[in-house]
This record gives sequence, C-alpha cells and structure tokens, in this order.
Amino acid sequence: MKKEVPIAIGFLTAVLILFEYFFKTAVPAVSKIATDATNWGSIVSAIAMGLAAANLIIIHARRIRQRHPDAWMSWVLYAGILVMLLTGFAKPKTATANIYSFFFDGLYLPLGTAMFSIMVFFIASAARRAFRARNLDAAFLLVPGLLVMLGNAPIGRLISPWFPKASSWFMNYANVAGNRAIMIGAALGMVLTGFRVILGIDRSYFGGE
Amino acid sequence: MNLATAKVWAGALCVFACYSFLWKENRFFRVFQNLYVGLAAGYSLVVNFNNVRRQAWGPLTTKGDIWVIIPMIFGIMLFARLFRKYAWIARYPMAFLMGLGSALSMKAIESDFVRQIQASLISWKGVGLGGTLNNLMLSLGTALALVYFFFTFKPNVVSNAAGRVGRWVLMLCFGAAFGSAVQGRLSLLISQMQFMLKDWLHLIS
Amino acid sequence: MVAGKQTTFLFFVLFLATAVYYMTRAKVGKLPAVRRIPGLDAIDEAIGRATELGRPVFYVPGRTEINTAGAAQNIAGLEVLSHVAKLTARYDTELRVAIAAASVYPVAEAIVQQSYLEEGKADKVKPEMVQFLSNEQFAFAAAGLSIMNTERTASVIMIGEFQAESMMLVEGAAQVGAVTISGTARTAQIPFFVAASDYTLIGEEIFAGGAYLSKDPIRIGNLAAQDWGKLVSMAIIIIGSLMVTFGNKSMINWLKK
Amino acid sequence: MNALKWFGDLDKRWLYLLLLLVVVFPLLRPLGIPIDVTASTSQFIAAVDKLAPGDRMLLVFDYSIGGGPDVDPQAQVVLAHALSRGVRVVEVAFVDTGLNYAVKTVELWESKGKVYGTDIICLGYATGVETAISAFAQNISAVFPTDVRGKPIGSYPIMQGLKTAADFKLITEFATGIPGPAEWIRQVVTRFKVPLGCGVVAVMGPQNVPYLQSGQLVGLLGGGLKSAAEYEIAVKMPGAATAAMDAQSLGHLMIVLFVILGNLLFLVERQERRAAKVGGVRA
Repeated sequence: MKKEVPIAIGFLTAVLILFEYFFKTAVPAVSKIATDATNWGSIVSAIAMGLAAANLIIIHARRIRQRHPDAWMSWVLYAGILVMLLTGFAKPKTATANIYSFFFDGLYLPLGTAMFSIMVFFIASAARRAFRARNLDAAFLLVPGLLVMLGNAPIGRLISPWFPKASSWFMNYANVAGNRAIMIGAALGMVLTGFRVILGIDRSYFGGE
Repeated sequence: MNLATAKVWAGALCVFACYSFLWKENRFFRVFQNLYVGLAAGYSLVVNFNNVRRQAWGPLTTKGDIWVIIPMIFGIMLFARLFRKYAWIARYPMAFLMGLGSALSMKAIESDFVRQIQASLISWKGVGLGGTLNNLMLSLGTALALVYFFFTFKPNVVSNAAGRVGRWVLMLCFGAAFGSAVQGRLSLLISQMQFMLKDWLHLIS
Repeated sequence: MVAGKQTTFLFFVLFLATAVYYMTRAKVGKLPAVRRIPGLDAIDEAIGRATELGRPVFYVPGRTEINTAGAAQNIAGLEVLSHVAKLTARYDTELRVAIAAASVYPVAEAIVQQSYLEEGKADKVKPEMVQFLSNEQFAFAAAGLSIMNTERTASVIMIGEFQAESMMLVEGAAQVGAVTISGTARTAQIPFFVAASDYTLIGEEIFAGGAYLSKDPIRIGNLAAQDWGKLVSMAIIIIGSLMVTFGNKSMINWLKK
Repeated sequence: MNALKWFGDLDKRWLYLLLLLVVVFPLLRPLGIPIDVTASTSQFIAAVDKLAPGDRMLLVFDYSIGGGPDVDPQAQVVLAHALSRGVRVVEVAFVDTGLNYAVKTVELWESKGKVYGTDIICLGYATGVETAISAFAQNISAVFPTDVRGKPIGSYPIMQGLKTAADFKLITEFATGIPGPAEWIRQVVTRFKVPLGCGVVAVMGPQNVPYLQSGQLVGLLGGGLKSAAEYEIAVKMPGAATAAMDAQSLGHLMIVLFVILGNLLFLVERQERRAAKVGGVRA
C-alpha cells in the first residue's frame, strides 16, 4: 500500500495527461479532466510553498539557537516574511498598502534588478579567465562569441559593416543548428526519464521504508 | 520625505548592498540578502495563498466544486515530511506531482523532437553557393551535432570524425549565444546606472 | 487522434517500445558499453576533494517546479543527487542541497534521507542538508552565493533546469575556488556553464547521469534506446533533406500528419 | 609582455571598476554613435503603421522583474507610437510582475491626457500561463470580468465589441521567458489568425528568429534594449534606450578587449612554457 498506491497515482495521472494530448478529439470529455488535474498540480504546489517556508523558518530557528555569528540576520529574514504577510492583503490606497508598496517597490523589486545587473561583471571576469583558445574546440567557441559581441553593438558597424552580417549569420545558422541538436537529444532524454518515473522504476524519492 | 523619494533612496541602498558583493562578500550584502529572501518568501506566501483561495477555496465554497478538496488534502499531506514517522504519507501527493510533471515533459516529443526534425528538412540547393552552405549548416549541422550525443554505439572512424565536426557546430552555437547574452546582461547594468544617475542623483534627465 | 499528432504518436510508441526492448535485454545482463562522460566521472573526484578539505558539497537540482514541463530535467538532477548523497553519507562529508521550487523540496529531502538510510547513516541527516532558499530567482542566487562564501564550499554541482541565475552561481563558485560541475538541457544557459565551470554536461548528457552513475541495468538500457532515437532522427534529416532538394516534400508532409 | 602579465594578475575588481566607468561615462556625456535600424525592427514598425486610428491593439506585459529593464523600453516606445497614431490600446499581463509595469504605464499616459477606458485600459493579470492565454483568446470577459480597477469591462467604450483575440487588429507581446512568442503563437496565432509582433530580451532573440522567417510573427524586436533604441530612432521618439546605446557599444568593446588580452596572455605563457621545456632538455 505504501508503495503501490503512490506508483498507481503517478501512473494514472501521466496516462491521463498524455491520453488527452494525443486523443482529445476522440474523447472530448477527457480535456476537462486533464485541465482539472493540471490545476490540481498548481494547487498542490501552491500549498507546498507553505512546507518550503516552514523549512526556511526551521533552518533559521536552528541558526538562532546555535548562536551562529549571523543569527541576528535571521531575524531580519523573519521580519521580511512578516512585513509581507501583514501588509500583502491590504486594500489599495490605504496606509497599510503604502507600507507594502514601500517594501515591494522600494526594496523587493530593486533587489531583484540590482542582483541581476551585477551578472555582467561576472561575465567580464569570465571573459578574461575562461574565454581562451586553448584548443580548436575552444577557438570555435571564441570566434563567434567575439563577432557577435561586436556585431550586436552600434559601434560594430562603425568599425566594419561586416560585423553585423557575421553576427547574424552565426545567430541564424550555427546557433540554430546547435540548438536543434540539443533539443532533439534532450527531448529523447525527457521522454525516457518520464517513462521511468511513470513506471515506478525510479522511486528514490519515496524516502525511508 | 514622501513615499516616492523614500522608494528611490531605498532602491539606491539596495544597489549599493548588491554591488558591495563585487568588492568582497560582506555583512552589508548578507543583511540585504536575508531581507530579500524574507520578503520573497512572504510575497510568495501571499501570492500562493491567493492562488489557493481563487483556484480551490473559491470554487469549493461558491460553486460547490467538491473535487478541489482532493488537491487541498494532497497539499496538506505534503507536510507529513516534517515528521519522520509519517513521512511516507507525503509519497501520495509527490507521486501525483512527479507523474504530472513527467507527462508534461514528455510532450517535448512533439515540439522539441518531431517539429525540430521537420524544420531541419530543407533543400540543399540554396540561392547561390552561400545559400547552399547556409542550408547545409542548418540540416547537416544538426545531424552531425547529434553524433556527439551517442552514448552506447561502438565508435568507429566515421562516427569519430562526424562527432568531432558535430562538437564544433555545438561550440559555434555556444559562442554565438554567449556573445548575444553579453548584450542583454549589459543592458541591465546600463538601466541600473540610468536609475542611479537619473532618479537618485538627478545628474541626467 | 488529434490532427497533426499522428506521426508524433507513432514516434512516441516506437520509442517507448525500443526502451522496453532494451530494458528486458538489460535485465538478463546484455548491457551495452557506455562511452565515458567526463563531467560525470568528475563527480566522485569533486566529492573526494570536499572530503579531503573537510568542506561541504553544494548541490542544486534545477530551479523549476516539479509539476511543469521542466520536470524531467529536475528529475535528472535528482537522480544524480541520490548518487551524490550516498557518497557524502559514506565519507561523512557535509552536503548542502539548495532548493528553489517549493514542490521539489519534499522530493529532494526524501532522496537525501533515502540515500543516507541506504548507507546506514540515517542518523546523520540534518535539516541543513536540504534547504529551501527562495523561489524568487535572484534571492535564490544571492542566498546561494552567501552559503558558498560563508561555508567555503569545496565543490559545486548544479544539474537540472536553470535560467539566468546559472552564470552567477558558477562564477560565484569559481570565486571561492570550488570545483564546479554543471549541466542543463536549457540551451540558452549551456554557454555560460561551458565558459565558467570546470565540467559541463550538455543537453542530453544530464539524462544519462542517473544511468551512468548508478550502473543500473534498466537505465543503461534506456540510453541505448535514446541512441536509436537519435540515429533515426539523423537519418530522417539527411534523407528528407535530399528529397526536398529534388523537389519531393512527402517526408515533410508525413511529419506534419 | 610585462603589460600583459600585469593585466593577467590584475585584481578582478579593477576590471569591474573599469567596466562600470565605461558604462557610466557615455550616459553622462553621450558620444552619438549612429544607430542602424535593422530589417526586423522596420517590419515591426510597419505592422503598427498599418493600423488605422481607432483600431484596437493588445499589449501584453509578460515580463519578470529581473529581465524587465531589457524589454520595458520596447513596450514603452511601441505603446507611444501606437497611441500617437490614434490607436486604442488594451493592456494585460500573464506574468504577475508584468502587471506592475502595465499599471504604471497606464498612469503615465493618463497624466499625458489619454482617457482611461476610451484610449487605453488595463485588464489585469491572469494566472495559469498557457491555459490562461488560451482561455483569454477564446473569451476575454470570462478571464477578465472586470478590469484592474474593479469595474465590469463592458462599461468601458474601448471594450465594446471585443469578444475574442480575433477582434484585435494587432497583438504585441513583450516577454522575458515563459510565456513568450511560442505560447502566443500556439494558442492565438494558429487559431485566430491575428497578426502578432513580439519583443523579447536579447538572450531569447535568436531562438525566435525562425517564427519571423515562417511568417508566424509580423515583427520581432529580438535584441532587447538595442531593438528599442532602433525603434525610437526610426519613429523619431528618442528615449532611454537611445541614450543607453553609447554605453552599450563601449561596454561591448571593453569585454571584447578583455577576451583578446586574455588570449594574448595565454599565447605568451604557452610560448614561454615551450621555451622552458626545450631549455630543460638541453640542460
């Protein structure tokens, strides 16, 4: 019971989704059930967020209890959660909504864009360290990389009109060919990985007895 | 200080906190990192709570759709993972999610397999020599790059050579993609600097 | 049958049938030899390094939810995790699994627990081993960077579906001097992995991970089926293109059916 | 030689600082490097130009916080262009954070004299990604019974006679990930035959070129901020994206320079290693 029933649940869910995908015109009623099942998936994973948050809270409680040197920062984290929970359900144009808007627009959004924008510095340091023509393979990576970088900035055309052309060739041909091969191979991998899970061959996620 | 100004100053502070990481991992960064994780978790709890209310609680109470009780119970069963003795209860919803995800992934057989093969079937007689080479790149290039991914076939002279050329195609592809990504990542830095110079320091208009 | 999906369905069935054929063959011990995959060989080495240095292994099994189309990639990452967790259990090495999707959290936690149980170290499992960091992309990346820096991670392994945060994590790992092994089937992110990590699993290679590491006959049988799939697609591309070159579009029309 | 070695040993923080300065300088003192309008951008502009005053266009904000800065300038200039031609615009979002941008945009144009509900409207955000897009395309009022301000959408003049996606003369979608062009083509273009133009972050540009070639897209702004700059130049509405282009050019040059210097250094080191080996054998 502890093993067979879960496997059966997974198997039936997958068969339902795939059957709908291939045969929905033959059995139209199946579409509604499959859509429902997909929606159930989002409901379950929405509730899973509660479990994930519980893990976050537990980990930080342990940090505080173990008197980790950064334990006080865990209180900052708790405060972040609390502020959003207390103000997140506020009606628009109230004082609470203004507090929410300060934390959301003033801190949450800028932290996202600022973190994302430091990525280009990582690219710059990787450019010096890792982008080297050590062998023929690496040279094949390097040359289009440089041409595309030059071709994609307005200054590239100023140096030579040939750069934007080279850039678009690499983007439209070499890039597409490589991408397609990866997609075709990966699709095969996805189908077989899914197949193993559905058949219950891979059940390492059961955890324990 | 009004709300809008306060937001701009808070935003600038966030930029300093994140950029300080580039100098060295430090406590200033870590404080904001913890705040960010907290805000994100809180925000996500609010969003997901609203989702459950709209997708499950709403239909259950207003439309009498009793079926949505099942995913709600499944969701609650996941919490059994917190207690080692009852952890097995969480297997049922996990199996459901894994089955659902596996099936959705398997649909890639159409979009990423059949349709991609179909798109690679193009005439090798392109317009002029250039066109022919381009089209050869698109179809033969894809075919050769696939050789790189063979795992179990016994290698021979032909497959080794083909695999080598296939690897080059992949490398060209990665180089081009890396180059174009530089463009996008740089734009993000530029808009961040536009925010700092314009909204915060009022140096440009 | 839905119009436009007939050929797809045919491929689907043939493909699964090939897989079943090789799985049954594998059960009676007829196993194909698998070529070396350096990125996967490096995993044992990476864990050995962490053990010697007495520092943790940092593992990320992708960033998307398990109930989406990215699931297979995450499952591939989780299969490798079960191997990694067995090794860290065996050598008593610290493990940090960073999770970004709420629905992946219970699965990853179960896998780690199972692996430690199999190695007879069930009592060594700690809550810190599997941590949900954040489902917000860059909060996750920032928290990951913090863990790598404060715990001086020795090895970083990232296999699954990744988005823009990939570059940040691998470069952050390089900065703390960690050995990095990365892999994804998401084509837009592979170039960053290739450029910035020590070993990269490209596309389909991540799906070979579970078979390669566990040496489980059934999974190795699956790899042979995958190879046939690729061979068939190559044949169709070459023959079909030749047909199109001579003005015959029947192959394209057949694929569209 | 020594200069190269110096560069190789240089603390990476100096590289960061250099890159930062190279980006900030042209923002303060523009250089005016000319910007060329590429064919795919012109195609997009032509699609908007085809609209007659009074026609309705759908503008979709499918972008996340992180990638937003790369596509938002595109959406802003397309909207400004459409409104300047008297086109009426309906805004929606299928990514939660996209709604933020949509609401702010509406407020901006209201302050510039456009009438909410007549010239422009924002319906809100719908969860469910592809399934939501599909439902929206079939029956707009089923997904959005009310607009973002809570009133029934039937009460607004701009919504009169709008039932399905087919009632729009043009759909423009701006995306940083999923949903993106692929989802909109699958759910809307194939079924309703509405012209679709898409703007995406630079990373996604290449993978969407095939859709433009096959005619499933009528226009593609595939280069992030650079496409926005081209658009601004072409319709003579220079804005933030145009101002950013000099910084973009110099930034690219800087990174290219790092790569080239890194490689020269590598060559020199290899030469030296070889020389050392030969010397060792002789001794």
